[in-house]
Amino acid sequence: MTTNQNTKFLVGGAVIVLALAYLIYTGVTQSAVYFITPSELAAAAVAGKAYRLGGMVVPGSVHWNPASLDLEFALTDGKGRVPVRHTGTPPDLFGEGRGAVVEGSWTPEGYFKATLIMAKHSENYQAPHGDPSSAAYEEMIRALQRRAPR
Amino acid sequence: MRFVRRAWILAWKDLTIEWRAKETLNSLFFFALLLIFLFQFALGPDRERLSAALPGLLWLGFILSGLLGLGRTFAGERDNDCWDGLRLAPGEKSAIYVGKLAGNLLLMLAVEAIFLLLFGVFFDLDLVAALPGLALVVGLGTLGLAAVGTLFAAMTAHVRARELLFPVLVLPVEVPVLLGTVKATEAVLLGEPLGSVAHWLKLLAVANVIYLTIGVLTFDVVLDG
Amino acid sequence: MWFSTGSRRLTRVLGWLAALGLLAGLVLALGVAPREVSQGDVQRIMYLHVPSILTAYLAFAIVLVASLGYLVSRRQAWDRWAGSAAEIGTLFTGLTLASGSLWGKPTWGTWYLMLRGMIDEAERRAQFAAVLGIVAALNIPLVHFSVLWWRTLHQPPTLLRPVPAALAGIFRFTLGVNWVAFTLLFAYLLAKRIRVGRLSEEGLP
Amino acid sequence: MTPDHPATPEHWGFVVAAYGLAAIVLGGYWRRLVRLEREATAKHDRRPAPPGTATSR
Repeated sequence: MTTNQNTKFLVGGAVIVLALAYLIYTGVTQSAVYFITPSELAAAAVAGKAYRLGGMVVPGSVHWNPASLDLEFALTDGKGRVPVRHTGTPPDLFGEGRGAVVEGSWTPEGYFKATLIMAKHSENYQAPHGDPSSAAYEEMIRALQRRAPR
Repeated sequence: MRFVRRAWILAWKDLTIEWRAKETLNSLFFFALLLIFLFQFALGPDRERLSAALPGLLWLGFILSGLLGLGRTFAGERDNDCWDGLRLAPGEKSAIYVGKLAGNLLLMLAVEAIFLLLFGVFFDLDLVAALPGLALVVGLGTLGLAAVGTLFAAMTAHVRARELLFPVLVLPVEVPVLLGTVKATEAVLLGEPLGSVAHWLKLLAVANVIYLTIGVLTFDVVLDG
Repeated sequence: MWFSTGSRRLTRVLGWLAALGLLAGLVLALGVAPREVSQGDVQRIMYLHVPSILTAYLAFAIVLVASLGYLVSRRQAWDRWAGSAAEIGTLFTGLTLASGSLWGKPTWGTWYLMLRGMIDEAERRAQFAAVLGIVAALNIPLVHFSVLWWRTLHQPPTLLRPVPAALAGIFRFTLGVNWVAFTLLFAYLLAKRIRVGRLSEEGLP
Repeated sequence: MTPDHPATPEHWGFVVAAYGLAAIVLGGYWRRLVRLEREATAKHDRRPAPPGTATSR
């Protein structure tokens, strides 16, 4: 071990420790889930294009046929409303008045065909019951974008 | 400066050999073409399923072709009995690592560019719009793959069953790189801003810094073995 | 190195302490600790799961240090430490496989041992294992965050999430006792494994 | 797991299975170590130790 090599190892070790410390810092302060809102989709929907869409499941809009596994519901952010269709069983935490993020594409027939439904459970974004103000929806969208800390 | 020059000489040597024979590049090109046909057969004509699986497939192609190329990093030196030439080369041994890494990186990026082009044509991708983001993600991911691959290629060069051992060693290490690049590629292809995958880009950058540092620090040990 | 023949008694004491600790931990985990409200009795697996993974992390930290030690000093004893710790660390990660939520972590110990198995010459095996040990150990935080982020978007398994928020006193105490017991068990097994390696003299497989 | 899911016997089965498996794995490894140690000690003691083997290199 020459002094030259010692310096090399010291500098290298410091670089690695700093990089890992930065990663752990970043990991603790997590970033958001990205999706577009129903009103953003309604403003500029391109048929056939893939999107990730997030919003609240409109109460009373869910129709599920357990025989054919056809699921229909609508997502809203208070301003826009997008009809969504999906084939499959809804996830556990999926429900009316709760937040959901769906992946899929906008169809020429005028509905969103979801290939994946992600429902998140948190007390923070219960449905803005009886309060259709846009502020309440904005709060819910923000809660939905937040990554659940583990 | 001498370090950079040494690394450059080695990379230049490897690239010149490759340019004259085009051995690796040709076979990897056909391999890419073959993979694309296989993907299409395996997934059928269902466009939606294809578009959902696309980022994963793209990286599967990069990884498979990358592993083939990386495994041959030291094939020339080994087969032509030039290994001692590498070992006895004067100066910092890590210059050899950096040179080999640079050569691998250029070759892999070339193959990936062809791969992307074929993907764009076959699966009807809007590559132009996604290109800046895609270049960043692919560059970060490829560096992570090449940094570990070059180090492990030297390590397995003289081990029996190296063709088997090499991918078995590289792939588990690459789990974070793979998850990050697939997720980031997905976001870029969906037209999302890069900010939405900033945490993945940070992870990839940190991974690259760590892999490169370990490679530079331990390469002389690996070369002596 | 430290565990010479003279310290066999110390190893034995360590073994008894570990056994006592495990017994106490088991009684606390299955009997004393109350049923967790939101997850039910299945949460009791956490007292096994969390100490196992923490012990495995300790093992891999030892692999990292021992690998560095080998590269610097080239003493075979360091290699024995690295190989022994990796073997037992893999064992402990294997325990968490049963609850199945930490995939990706147990794999690396397996292939580290696989590389060791494939190289016959002792010195080269030690050198390569040291490099691999360093790469793999430093990769663990990267794997951790990537798997975590990957899963937070795709529904995480509801089962066996850590108890949310402030862990109540008795839960924390039970977890602590089990953690200490597992660490003692690890130290005992490691001492024994290193002794076996030194006695059989042909190094580690 | 939401609070409205009561603990069912299957949950206890799961817990017992996990602890049982751990006991089998750790116990098996321990017994293997003990056996290897006995064999190695026997072999070690049988032949006269060549100079320098007692201390590690």
